[in-house]
Amino acid sequence: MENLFFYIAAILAVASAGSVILQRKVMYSVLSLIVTLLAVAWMYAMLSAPFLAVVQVILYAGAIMVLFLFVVMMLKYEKTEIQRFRPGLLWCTGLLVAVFFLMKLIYVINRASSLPPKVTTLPPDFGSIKSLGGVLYTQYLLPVELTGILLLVAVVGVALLSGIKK
Amino acid sequence: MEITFPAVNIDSTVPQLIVALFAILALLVEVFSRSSRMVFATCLVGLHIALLRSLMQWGRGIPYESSLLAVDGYTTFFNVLFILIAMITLAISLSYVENTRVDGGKYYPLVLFATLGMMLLVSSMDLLMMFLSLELLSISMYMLVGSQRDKWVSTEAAIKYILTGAFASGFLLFGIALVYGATGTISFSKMESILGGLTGGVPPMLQIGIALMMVGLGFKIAMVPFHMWAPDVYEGAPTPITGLLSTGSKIAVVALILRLFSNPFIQVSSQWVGILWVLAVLSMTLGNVAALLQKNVKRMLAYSSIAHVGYLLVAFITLSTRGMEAILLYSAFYAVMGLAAFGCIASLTRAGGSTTAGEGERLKAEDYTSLGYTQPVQAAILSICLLSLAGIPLTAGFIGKLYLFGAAVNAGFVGLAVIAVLNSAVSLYYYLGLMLRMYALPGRFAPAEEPVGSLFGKLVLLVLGVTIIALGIYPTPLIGAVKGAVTALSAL
Amino acid sequence: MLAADQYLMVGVVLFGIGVIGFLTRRNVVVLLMCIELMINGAGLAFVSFCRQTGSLEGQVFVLFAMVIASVEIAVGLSIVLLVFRNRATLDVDEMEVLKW
Amino acid sequence: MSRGVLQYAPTCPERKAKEMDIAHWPVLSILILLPAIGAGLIFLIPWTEEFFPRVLALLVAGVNLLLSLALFRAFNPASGGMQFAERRDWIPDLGAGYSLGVDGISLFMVLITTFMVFLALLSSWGEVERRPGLFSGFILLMEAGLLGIFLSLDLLLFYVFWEIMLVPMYFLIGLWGLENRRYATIKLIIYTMGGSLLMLVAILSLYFLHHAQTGTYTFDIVQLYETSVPAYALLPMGFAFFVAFAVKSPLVPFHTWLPDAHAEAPISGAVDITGLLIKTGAYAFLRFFLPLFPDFSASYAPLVVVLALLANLYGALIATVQNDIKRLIAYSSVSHVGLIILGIFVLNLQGIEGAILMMVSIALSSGALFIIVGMLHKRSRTKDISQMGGVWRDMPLMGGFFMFFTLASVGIPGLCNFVGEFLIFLGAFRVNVIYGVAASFVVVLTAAYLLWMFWRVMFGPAPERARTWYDLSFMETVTLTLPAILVVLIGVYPKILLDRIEPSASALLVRAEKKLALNQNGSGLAQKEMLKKQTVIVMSQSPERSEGEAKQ
Amino acid sequence: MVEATGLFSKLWLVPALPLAGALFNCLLGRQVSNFVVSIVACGSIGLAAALSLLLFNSFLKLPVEQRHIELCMYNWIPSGDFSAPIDLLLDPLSMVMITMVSGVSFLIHVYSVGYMSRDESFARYFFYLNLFVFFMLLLVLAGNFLVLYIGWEGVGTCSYLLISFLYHKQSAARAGLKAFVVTRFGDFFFVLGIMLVFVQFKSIYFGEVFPRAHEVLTPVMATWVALLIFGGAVGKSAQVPLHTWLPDAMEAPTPVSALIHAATMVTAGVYLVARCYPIFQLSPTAMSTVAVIGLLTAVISATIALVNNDIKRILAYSTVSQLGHMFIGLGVGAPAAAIFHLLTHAFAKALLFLGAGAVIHALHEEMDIRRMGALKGHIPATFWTFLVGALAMAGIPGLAGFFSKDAILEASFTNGGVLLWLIMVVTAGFTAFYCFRLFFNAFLGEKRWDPHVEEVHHPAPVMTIPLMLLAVLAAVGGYMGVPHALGGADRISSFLAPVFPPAHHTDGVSSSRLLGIVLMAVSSLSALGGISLAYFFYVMPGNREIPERLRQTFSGVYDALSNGWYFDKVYQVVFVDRFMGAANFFWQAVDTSVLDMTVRGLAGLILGGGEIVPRLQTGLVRWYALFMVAGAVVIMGYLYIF
Repeated sequence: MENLFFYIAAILAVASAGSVILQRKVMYSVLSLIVTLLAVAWMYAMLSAPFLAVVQVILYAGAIMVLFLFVVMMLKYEKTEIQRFRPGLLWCTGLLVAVFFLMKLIYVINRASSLPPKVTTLPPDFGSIKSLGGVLYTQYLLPVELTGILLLVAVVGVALLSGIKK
Repeated sequence: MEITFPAVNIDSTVPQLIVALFAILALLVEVFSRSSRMVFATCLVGLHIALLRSLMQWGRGIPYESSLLAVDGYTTFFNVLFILIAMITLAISLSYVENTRVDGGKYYPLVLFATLGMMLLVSSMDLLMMFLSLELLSISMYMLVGSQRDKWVSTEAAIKYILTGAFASGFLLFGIALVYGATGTISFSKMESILGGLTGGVPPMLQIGIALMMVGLGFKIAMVPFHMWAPDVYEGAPTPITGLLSTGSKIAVVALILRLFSNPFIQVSSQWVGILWVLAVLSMTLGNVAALLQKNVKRMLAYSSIAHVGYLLVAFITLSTRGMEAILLYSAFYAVMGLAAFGCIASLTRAGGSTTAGEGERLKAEDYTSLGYTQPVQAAILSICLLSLAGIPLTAGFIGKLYLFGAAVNAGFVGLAVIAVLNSAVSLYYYLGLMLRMYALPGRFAPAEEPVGSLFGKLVLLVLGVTIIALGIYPTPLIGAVKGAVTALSAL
Repeated sequence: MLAADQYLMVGVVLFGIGVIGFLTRRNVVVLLMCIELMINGAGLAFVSFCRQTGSLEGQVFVLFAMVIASVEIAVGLSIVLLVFRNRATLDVDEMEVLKW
Repeated sequence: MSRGVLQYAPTCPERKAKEMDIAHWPVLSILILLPAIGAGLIFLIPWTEEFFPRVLALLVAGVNLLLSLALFRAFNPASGGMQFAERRDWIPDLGAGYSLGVDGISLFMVLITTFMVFLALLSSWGEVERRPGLFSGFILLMEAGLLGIFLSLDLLLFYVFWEIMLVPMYFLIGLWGLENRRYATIKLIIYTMGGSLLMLVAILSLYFLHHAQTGTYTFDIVQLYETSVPAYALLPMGFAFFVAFAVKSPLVPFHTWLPDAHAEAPISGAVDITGLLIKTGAYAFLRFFLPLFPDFSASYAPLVVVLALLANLYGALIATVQNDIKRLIAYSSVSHVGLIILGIFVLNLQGIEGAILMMVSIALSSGALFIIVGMLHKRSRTKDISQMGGVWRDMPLMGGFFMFFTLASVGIPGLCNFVGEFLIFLGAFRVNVIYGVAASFVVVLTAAYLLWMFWRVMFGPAPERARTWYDLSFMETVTLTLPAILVVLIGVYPKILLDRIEPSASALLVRAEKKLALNQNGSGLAQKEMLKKQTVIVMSQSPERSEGEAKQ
Repeated sequence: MVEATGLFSKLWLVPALPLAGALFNCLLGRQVSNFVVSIVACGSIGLAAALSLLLFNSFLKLPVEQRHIELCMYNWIPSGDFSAPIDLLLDPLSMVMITMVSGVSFLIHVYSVGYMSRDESFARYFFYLNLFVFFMLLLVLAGNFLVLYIGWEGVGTCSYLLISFLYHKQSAARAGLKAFVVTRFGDFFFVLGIMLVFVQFKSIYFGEVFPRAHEVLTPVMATWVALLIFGGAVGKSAQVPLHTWLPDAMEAPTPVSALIHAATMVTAGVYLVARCYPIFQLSPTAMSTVAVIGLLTAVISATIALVNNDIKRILAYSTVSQLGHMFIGLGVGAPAAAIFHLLTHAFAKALLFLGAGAVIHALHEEMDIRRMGALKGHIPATFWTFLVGALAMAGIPGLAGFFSKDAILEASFTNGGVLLWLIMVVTAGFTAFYCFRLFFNAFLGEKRWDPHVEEVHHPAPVMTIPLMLLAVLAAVGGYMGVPHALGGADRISSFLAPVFPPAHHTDGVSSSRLLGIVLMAVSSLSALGGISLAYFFYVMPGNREIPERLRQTFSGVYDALSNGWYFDKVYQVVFVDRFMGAANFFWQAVDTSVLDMTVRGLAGLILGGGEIVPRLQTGLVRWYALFMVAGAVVIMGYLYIF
């Protein structure tokens, strides 16, 4: 059963990811990406990370994708490179190298049999909001605060770039 | 489950906090006063306070909380260095920002945020902390690069930088994931003990993880072949930011690499020393040869900074105390030289800088013809920088190179040292060539040109120039500091 | 119970597809999406390792990675807007004033 | 030895007081710093100013010349060791010191440097048209660098001066050069920098080797002398040093930068200084190469000697067919340098003394020739010999000086070059008859091409445009008279030099021999034997000779 | 060794006086009048000459074993075990030489005052001439090899300067260069010889070398040393095969030819061999080489002189020929005779040159004897003095040349063999012929002057008086060496005897008196025959076409002779052209091509390789990303492989 769920999710994720890079229109790419993200969220849930799955859905598939959609629709960029597509040198070598890279990655990681032994029994609240929060606000308090600053930087930066002046 | 806050020694991170605080304060100042000079002043005051506070920590290792941040002599050394870099960047930005109509109110705080990123990066003891501070640094830099909104090159540089940068971050993240997978931890110290206890060969997962991390980190320090963005971004960015990019952000990542690779990853050094050997040679050679052909001064310096990364790697792969000292020393020297050089270029920008590419700035080598006679101060300082970059004795650059190559020779990498010195010889040609151009004797009736650059800017440059010479003649104090810092690093 | 290897492999493939996309597509927005794919691939790897080792650090990392991703996207898109305002293009190959 | 002490016994209290004075000054530092500070001051004066900086430069150079003469006076000729030594820590972490000292070998290099710099400034007085102040500043910087090279006793300090010298040289050629200057500067940089940076690696290797052997980090040359270089490192290290010095010297086949540098440097003063620059190579062979790598020197001496002889012949051959007068003299320098290197690498007292004497002599005679060519160039605006001829008619005074210095270069006894040449021949002849024969034969060629040059420039019917070429001005006459006096002085009474050189030169040989005895591994036994024999001769002969002189 | 005391301690003044004169003329000559210049120049030499005579006087009063005085000035080159002081040595040989040199020089100086009076470089001329005398005196007074070498090179230099004195003439410049380089080639051997001496003896003092020569030198080494030293002599004394410079040296003003290229400098080689005689004696090979070279030179140059038409060149070849005689003398073991001949030849040849100078001067720089004639009536003083000189040169009994030449002839008959003697006798006939060919063509017969010459310049008294004095010397100079055969005491030989160790030398004394007289008679006949032939050809009317016919008949021989046996041409092709070719080759092919191209190629390689960088830096983001991925692939590949 679990296998089935996994394979459905995996195929969904990979297929929609492929779709992201194959779609002619950006809008379709965005929509495909949303599917991918949801599939990933699904797998998070299966990997005992329920909280992450939720955040993935809300933050990623929700917020970020809206941002993408918004930009895509705002820009009304109709020209797609597919219309003028000609597989040049760059495209060919790019594809070749990237595919080779992927193959290599898969090959090597496949051989990586020396993973630490799988923990068979996880604590019941593993990956729950409470357990994560416990770690976040104790051990990783500083990163959390740093994230705040990061977001502030993003705001300031966007303001700087979009020329918001009082 | 009871949540207990870990015992945190806030005292140890006060400099970082001050920087963050003043950055936010500066933003508030901007909101209320609308004067970018006020913002500038706030930032500068904040940096001074942070500098003083950092100096108070000098030579003392203050534990913060061992798994995330290491506040030790090494960190303090770099904190001081980064604060100084930030101060210089601000100082050389002042007239440039005003000339080129950049929104200073946000520009200056972003420089501070970037500095914060560097400071945290150096003290990271954890892959998460490392990743976050690296991103803080990078994102601030993306924005700063694009801060000349009405100039296309700046925007293009920003988009190129963020695209490639994010791409590299992806590699870094995946690399971290694999390393985490192979070791089961993200803490440096735990990782070290785990890797130390490794038996039966290095897991391929770890190999690939380190490789991918090298891609991400190599991108940040513009190491060949991950350097391609650098010339473009350096050219397009506002010149003081180019200075910051080529010094601060690079040095911060180098410092991190030192901590990461010389502690946890040193256990598997056989895996990556060889490849770094090759990359060091490539970086030096490609950087120098490209700079040799380059006619655009900012790009030339960009390529030369790629070459300098190669020199740093030469010392790095010796993995010796001596090498670490050399890197620290050279980083400090390089910070001064690079900032001063870009500062000179920034300060030579003619007033009323405008919207299209390069106008107002002196980018082409021809723009520098006979500059020594019309803009004597900047030309003189730039000459000192060039001499120092070339490694001519009695400048800081020479001492730095001496230490770098000395480390290589000491560790038995004589072949590498030979390649490095030959590269150094090649580099001399373009550095001195630019100098020669600056002092080309003007014709009798050469048109007079008004001196440009503010008095403040010139003063700052003068101080930098004198520092280069002074360090070249009497580097002992700095060497002492460096030795202390390295001791702290190896005492981990 | 499934081996984490399989999830990991999905992560690897997502990462790889992101890389392939980045190298072959020309639309800036698509490039940013490819980076999202890469980050998600990494996230999947993290979580699968997490499951494997039973430590929470991976999940925490993914959480932060999401934040980073969103910040990068926000900044990236704002720069894209700037680009579009200037040149009315999203084709990354047309951004080549800066070269040699 | 006792002779010198007697000679210098303080005869009157005043004299003694004076000597004490100079001995207590850091006189060597002043020698180096004075021109450096002078240059700094000159760079601060607005560069459009023409008169004041030149006077300042001349003043500084003059004071330095006087100072070096005082040094000469206070120098104790009986001692073969370092005198007026100064040592301070520079970079204690590295064990690098600011260590200066002068002995019989460097004393005359210092003197000739201060003298030639003064002369260069004097000769460039009316010659530099654009930014003469800047020009003088660079010349002074060169002086500081040159003196630094000749005085430093610390390998790192030496290297510092060695490299830093190139910068003013580069600018002198690059800024005031003729149309082909770009090419000349590129070559200068590629050759000299490539060579010296390789040497840096070798210096560092030596430094770490020394540490491995003794446990101390030091660049002090006296301590480094004691380092024994293992056989595997000997060849690469020695080679790196050798190439660096050979490029600077310049020994064929590393010489091709020199003719360009000489030909493109427009101002005679600058050329003059180039002449000094190339002496640093030969000097470095003596000061550093021989004592550091006596085994290398001994094993490869035949090779080097053959190379030197080739250079000697080759330079002469090529000089013969030059049409550019500056190139001609440059190639004659190449030829002479071959002779100097020969003198050094025959590894005996006569050879070394001859080489030192020759360095001084060539600086004088070739330098003066360059100055004359510069004066000729100022009038004729050409370096092409075929455009000259018959110059004597309108410029008999210049013709006289030209003839005089040409003859000096040819090696007429009684003028300076002869003494050095003869001692080198003798040194070579004693080692191997063939060396002596080959070296002396080139003298015939030297005479041929130099006098042929003189003929083509000075004799024959004068071209029409030569009518406007006026004879030497008073200033120019003074400029040429000063070296002329020295040329005769050294030619007639070289004892002044030889007496002071000899203790140091024999000390050098003794040291090399001692070190050689320590490293009794490797090949070249015959050479070693020879070196040993020489030392014995040196040791045994000197008292005899002093007795003989006492009799006189 | 005897320390110099009394008058002898002032020995250094002999060379110093001319030096002082030279310095004065060099530094102030242009500021003062020609009169002062000439007073200083002649005065300094005159004083030196007077001092030499005084010294001679005191010298003769010394007992024979004390006639070896050394005066050390200072240590010139001390270096380790090598030391070369400036020291002067006065022994009979140098005594004779300085007297002759200073005396003849003085006369020629005086003559020059008249001859050069209209030259604008008057002071320069006398500077060179004085300097020459200084070096010549230093040469003959030298107490060690290196001081001798100073003088040796110094006279060569002065000779060079004086040959190219008329700088605007290309031929003068060429001749000067040739003289310098060719003699320098000889000096090359000489220097090697000096060094070999030092290596063998550990000393270069004459006083230490010669007495120990027989114990230090092996025969082979003696040959080497002697031949190397002789090499120097061959160059300086213009012996075959290095003789070609001397005829060209006639570009110098005539008094210079008289002084340097006849009387003094060219005889330095003879002096040198005589000085080093103890070494030569140890090696029969070297001795025969000297004799053979001398013989070759004597014959070759005498034959060339037979057909030459240039008045000065005839005399020059004659000089070369006579120098050959002197070397024969040395080679056959009669050094005293050689020195004797040196002296008489100096007087006679100086006289002939000065006379020739007067002729040239009279006919406005005309040098071709075919355009002279009938000068007898115009310049009688010159005519008569020239006649004396020519007779002396030809070896007519009673005059100086006769005695000295016959001393050599006799020695060569005794020690060298009949064939040698016979050739020399024939050569003597040649000598007489060409001397009188010149004489008759110039002074007798009909006027064949250049039509431009309207009036003959009459020599001033300042020119004729030296001529007369020299004529007297040429006439009576021989009486210092009247041979035993004629009842004389051969005082010159006995005076010089301490210098030439008697143990080995056989100075013709052993031969019988009758044989001596017969030999003299034969050679005198030969000389008379030569004179008669010349008279027949050039004075007796209607015979002038005979030599013309002979020339046509033996055109091959004539061409060879008039081209100087083609020495110059061969040298040009074999040495000069080859040398220039090699030089050009090394410059073009090695220096500018190989060496320079290596550098340029290296630079080109760097730059050319660098050209790839601009191509990579396309400005395309994806391209950059591609490189990053490729880099990752490479790194992974590396890690995986290793």
